[in-house]
Amino acid sequence: MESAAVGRRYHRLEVAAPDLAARTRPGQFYHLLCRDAAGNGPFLRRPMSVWRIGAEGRLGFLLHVKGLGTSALARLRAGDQLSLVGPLGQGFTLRPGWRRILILARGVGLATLAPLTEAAAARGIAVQAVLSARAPEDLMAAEFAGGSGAIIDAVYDTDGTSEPPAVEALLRRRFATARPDAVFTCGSNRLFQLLQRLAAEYDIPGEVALEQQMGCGLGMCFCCVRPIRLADGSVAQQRVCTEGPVFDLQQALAW
Amino acid sequence: MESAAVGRRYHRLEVAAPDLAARTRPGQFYHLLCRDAAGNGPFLRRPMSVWRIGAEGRLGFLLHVKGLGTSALARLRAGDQLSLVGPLGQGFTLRPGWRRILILARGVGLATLAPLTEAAAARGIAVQAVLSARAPEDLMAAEFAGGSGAIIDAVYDTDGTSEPPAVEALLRRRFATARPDAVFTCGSNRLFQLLQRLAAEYDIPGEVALEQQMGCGLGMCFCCVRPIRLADGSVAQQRVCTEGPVFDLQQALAW
Amino acid sequence: MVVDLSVRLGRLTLANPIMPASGTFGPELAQAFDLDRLGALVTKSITPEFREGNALPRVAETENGLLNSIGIPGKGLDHFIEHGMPEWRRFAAPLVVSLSAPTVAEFARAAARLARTPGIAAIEANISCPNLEEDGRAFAMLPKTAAAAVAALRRASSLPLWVKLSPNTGDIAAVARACEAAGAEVLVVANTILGLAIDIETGRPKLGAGMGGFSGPAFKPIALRLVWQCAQAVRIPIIGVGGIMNAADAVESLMAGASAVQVGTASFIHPVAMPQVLEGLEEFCQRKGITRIGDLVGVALPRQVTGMAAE
Amino acid sequence: MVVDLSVRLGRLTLANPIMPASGTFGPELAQAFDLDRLGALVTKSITPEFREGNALPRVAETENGLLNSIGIPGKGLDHFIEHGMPEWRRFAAPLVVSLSAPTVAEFARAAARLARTPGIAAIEANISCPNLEEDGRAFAMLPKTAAAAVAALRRASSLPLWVKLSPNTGDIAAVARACEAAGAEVLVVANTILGLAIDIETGRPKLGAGMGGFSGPAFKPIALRLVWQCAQAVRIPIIGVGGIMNAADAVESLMAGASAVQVGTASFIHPVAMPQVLEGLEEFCQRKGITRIGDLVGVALPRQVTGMAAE
Ligand SMILES: Cc1cc2nc3c(=O)[nH]c(=O)nc-3n(C[C@H](O)[C@H](O)[C@H](O)COP(=O)(O)OP(=O)(O)OC[C@H]3O[C@@H](n4cnc5c(N)ncnc54)[C@H](O)[C@@H]3O)c2cc1C
Ligand SMILES: Cc1cc2nc3c(=O)[nH]c(=O)nc-3n(C[C@H](O)[C@H](O)[C@H](O)COP(=O)(O)OP(=O)(O)OC[C@H]3O[C@@H](n4cnc5c(N)ncnc54)[C@H](O)[C@@H]3O)c2cc1C
Ligand SMILES: Cc1cc2nc3c(=O)[nH]c(=O)nc-3n(C[C@H](O)[C@H](O)[C@H](O)COP(=O)(O)O)c2cc1C
Ligand SMILES: Cc1cc2nc3c(=O)[nH]c(=O)nc-3n(C[C@H](O)[C@H](O)[C@H](O)COP(=O)(O)O)c2cc1C
Ligand code: FES
Ligand code: FES
Repeated sequence: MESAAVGRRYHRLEVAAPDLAARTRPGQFYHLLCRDAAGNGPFLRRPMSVWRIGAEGRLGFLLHVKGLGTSALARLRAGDQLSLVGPLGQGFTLRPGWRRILILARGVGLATLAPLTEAAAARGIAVQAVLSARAPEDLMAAEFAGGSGAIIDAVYDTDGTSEPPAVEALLRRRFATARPDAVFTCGSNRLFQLLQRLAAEYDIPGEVALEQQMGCGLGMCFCCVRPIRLADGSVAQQRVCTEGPVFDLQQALAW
Repeated sequence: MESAAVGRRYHRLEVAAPDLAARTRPGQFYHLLCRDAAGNGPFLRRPMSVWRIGAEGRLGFLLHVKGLGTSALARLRAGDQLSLVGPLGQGFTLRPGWRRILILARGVGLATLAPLTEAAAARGIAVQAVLSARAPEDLMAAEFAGGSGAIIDAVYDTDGTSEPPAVEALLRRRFATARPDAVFTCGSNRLFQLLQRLAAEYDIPGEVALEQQMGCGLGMCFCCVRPIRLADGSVAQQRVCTEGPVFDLQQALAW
Repeated sequence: MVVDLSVRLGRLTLANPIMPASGTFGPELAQAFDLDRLGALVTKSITPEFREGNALPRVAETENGLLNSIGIPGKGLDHFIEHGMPEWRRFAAPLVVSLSAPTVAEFARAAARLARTPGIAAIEANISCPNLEEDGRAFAMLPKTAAAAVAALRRASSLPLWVKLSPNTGDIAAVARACEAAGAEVLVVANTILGLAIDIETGRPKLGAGMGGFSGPAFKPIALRLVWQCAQAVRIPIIGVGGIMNAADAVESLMAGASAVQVGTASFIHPVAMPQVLEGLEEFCQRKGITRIGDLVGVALPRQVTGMAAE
Repeated sequence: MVVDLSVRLGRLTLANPIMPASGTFGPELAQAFDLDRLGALVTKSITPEFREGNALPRVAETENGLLNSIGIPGKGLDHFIEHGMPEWRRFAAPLVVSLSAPTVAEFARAAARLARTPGIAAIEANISCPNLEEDGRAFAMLPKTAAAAVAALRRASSLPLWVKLSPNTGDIAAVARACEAAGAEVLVVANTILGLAIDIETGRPKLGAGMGGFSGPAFKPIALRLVWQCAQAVRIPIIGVGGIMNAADAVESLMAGASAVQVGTASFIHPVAMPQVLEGLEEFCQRKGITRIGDLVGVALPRQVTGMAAE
């Protein structure tokens, strides 16, 4: 296990789990027992996106250290044990024939999208990314891009470039120049709504990874539902842990 | 704080607490929050007799490591904090004019009686002790006597010398030779009953330190009562934490 | 030493006393272990009609427990019989279908349907799910309403009838007796107790629905007490549910008078909790020289009121 | 920023909302802090006659809670008035005398005596202490029996009348309304809930009495729910009790609808818990810019049913 702080509010955790890593696809998550070496931590597990699927059989998570669970995880050190259940849920889709994708991520949402970037690069798909963060020190562009060679536009709250109208203008320019075959997003309701509208306008397919508090993480309890508009136009509660966390961009509803 | 194992089943814990040590009398106890450095331990505090009242302002406890509380305490290390409430309860009585006392202790009961031995020695009172233990390695004669110069008879389960008839014979010999002015006991119901009967026969005053599960340790909840025969012959429930833990030998009832 | 783990529950004999609690289990758990190791399988509660479920969030945690307000979402009985049953019939362990309905008539109709459906070992009537719109009221709150539901279910189907009670009643013993008299074969004790948690930063309840059902270790002393009260009130077997996380908890429930136990919330924390409880139970019996699990049942009950085996 | 911590409870105004829970407090605690910092002092329940109390052991712990079966031991009302009162009158904080009695008539007679005793600010009628000999039944189990006791107390004494409810009833809202109608000025919500723990090595209950009252953090979600239900059922003020260990817990109880809180089990773990809760409460208000503690009361209640101040 490797454990290290990333900036002021983030933490990365990498564990050796070759069997699991080999079976994990971008967009899937694990349900982690958040107990430090002394056994302290919250009662329930916490879902965490896979952020790195290492070729060397390592599985990486990137945490926004926020509450009981993430701070217990951030206290883990080399040699400690981590109980994980997974891989769980449906990952992102990369259709054959796609050449370019656009990714829009905010905050720790980039952790969920990072493996997609790597997978796209491995298939020769070019990645254009717009990353939104509070401030430059929170961006984690390296954590996002890894070795994928993704081209990144960074927008910040601190200079106003992350405001929806500014992001909309930026996205329209990228849609025009990069002409993505598909778009993907995670981490912000406002950005999701923006991307949903633009993708519909440009008629580009897309996916969004959603979050929801979980009980079992295995599809048994129906704690984790989100309203999803089905193909027939009706709205149904779908389980983020089972039917998700990745949903079609146009079928997901704002939260 | 100093923390060390004593034999296979015991543990001693010494803390620097000059103010408290100065106010503590033999037979009193502290209510300890049994939480290890990580905060793990049982919900309630545990009462622990004072085993050492160090001249250097140290307060010592001797634990029989048995369950949740004592094992959490045994995990404490130098530098860790211990939350203690005390000194609590009524200690032993040493009347002016007494020259010789006899102490009968079993197991960790000797922890409760050890400071009495030291106090007696400091007043020039001779201490004759009968210590009962499962086996020679469990006796802890040094932990009992400290620097008091007490004369010790050891009896063991392993060689049958701790059986009540054998102990009775031994006590009768010591009563005859050492002619104690008072007797004290702690740690065994069988030995308490034996000593109560002999002390009545020889007409020697005595005291016993009792145990009982506690809630508050402060006299507020009445969880910790034991039936005590009052001077008027009636039996009343008395609080071990407040009216005790030390009671008159003849007034206490077997448990 | 071989321990006889089998338990008799009314007309059914189960291979062992460990089974899941309704609503905390599904065929999905087969990813974690072989479900046929369980004494029985228990479905989430099925309602006659489609149900959307409650507002979000539906789950909140406390230091040692779980609050949920799922609201029995589901696609209804038809969908269950058509799509759910074939999935369950892949397993060999006896299948117990948990049934919930808003009225006595609908309960009876649904039970009659289940009785005509092959592959069902017993019905567990969930007459206890706190109905949040009625401030937590349920059939199991009163002896009279409980008995009415049970009697109708008894008439409607010949399947073994288990009845799941509520901890929110003021008189569990009276409800238990009423259910026994009305034809219940087994009592499942108990469903979640109503609880509340508030996010003090926002000043709003942590659950979208406000109150929710409280389960997990914090609930265990209450669940045990309910088992103990029911065991002294009725002669039919009891299944203990509530806060069972490990084998010691299961032993406690058996000693309080349960003939078998259900494990709920524990599976969320450790998906393999149930097989672990089973293994630990066997080890406990071996250590104590107990050859039949039934010998543990009710040993902690006051001697005078129990006719059960005691050490 | 100065926070107005005072609270109005019927005819009484207290300097702050923090006070001890009956049976977990005594003048002994003055060794730990200045008791006059508390909003009120609450005695352990006094019974008209001498009571021996229950079998031993009387206390057992769970992971996050406490089971007790003390049984209200005490030397009776005469002894209290003669020896207890002089001790209490050394303190300046308002004194609330908790009163318990086996019958309505004895309740009324004892209340009349207290009304003639100087130095008492209010009576807290403990109509909820689980009577273990009757399987946990108490006046507060049913609206009718609760109202009968409260009405008799109301007639017998003109002292402010607080009434302590039981979590073991199946319908706390109905009991609360019945008490309000019968003349209760303040509701104390709630006493301990019945629980059980078994020592699996011996196969015996951990408490000598078998069942006991469950308190502490594990009980908190249930206690909060009861406060929330009562706050929606009555207009008189509520005092929240159950599992309050720190200031955040106290805030949760106020937000659920309590006007003040009592701290019980916490004082066993940390004798200075009450002054710490008080300080933390003031800091919370300062951080949130809340100038009157009353502005927190009931903010988490559903908007439509409360007439209380909301953010
Ligand atoms: C599929 C999925 C993938 C996720 N991936 C990541 C990830 O890669 N990195 C990461 O840091 N976090 C991720 N999360 C969120 C993570 O599960 C935790 O919920 C979150 O980090 C807070 O946990 P905590 O225990 O630290 O805080 P808590 O003490 O539980 O909560 C802090 C605050 O966050 C809120 N909260 C808790 N859980 C959620 C949730 N699931 N959704 C929205 N709000 C919530 C609480 O209500 C509270 O207000 C993911 C969630 C899901 C569902
Ligand atoms: C006044 C007083 C002084 C004490 N002094 C000492 C001391 O110097 N050294 C020492 O090791 N212990 C002492 N004890 C006992 C101590 O308080 C603990 O109860 C005991 O060590 C077990 O605690 P535990 O948490 O390790 O075990 P637990 O997990 O609590 O219990 C293990 C077993 O012991 C039983 N038990 C718990 N507490 C008591 C009790 N008070 N009396 C009888 N049985 C109990 C439990 O029911 C259980 O069966 C004293 C008790 C009292 C009342
Ligand atoms: C998320 C969740 C959903 C539940 N759904 C149901 C249900 O559909 N039907 C039912 O009878 N009980 C339901 N229960 C109650 C459980 O079956 C069980 O009675 C309760 O959780 C106590 O057991 P535990 O502490 O082991 O979880 C549910 C419990 C939880 C936590
Ligand atoms: C040891 C103990 C004794 C109690 N005695 C009484 C009592 O005499 N009268 C009463 O009304 N409540 C009594 N209670 C209940 C408390 O006042 C309180 O309602 C309950 O413990 C819940 O609060 P807590 O979780 O803060 O302890 C007692 C509780 C405990 C733990
Ligand atoms: S978390 Fe249980 S169904 Fe998704
Ligand atoms: S432990 Fe509370 S009175 Fe003794």
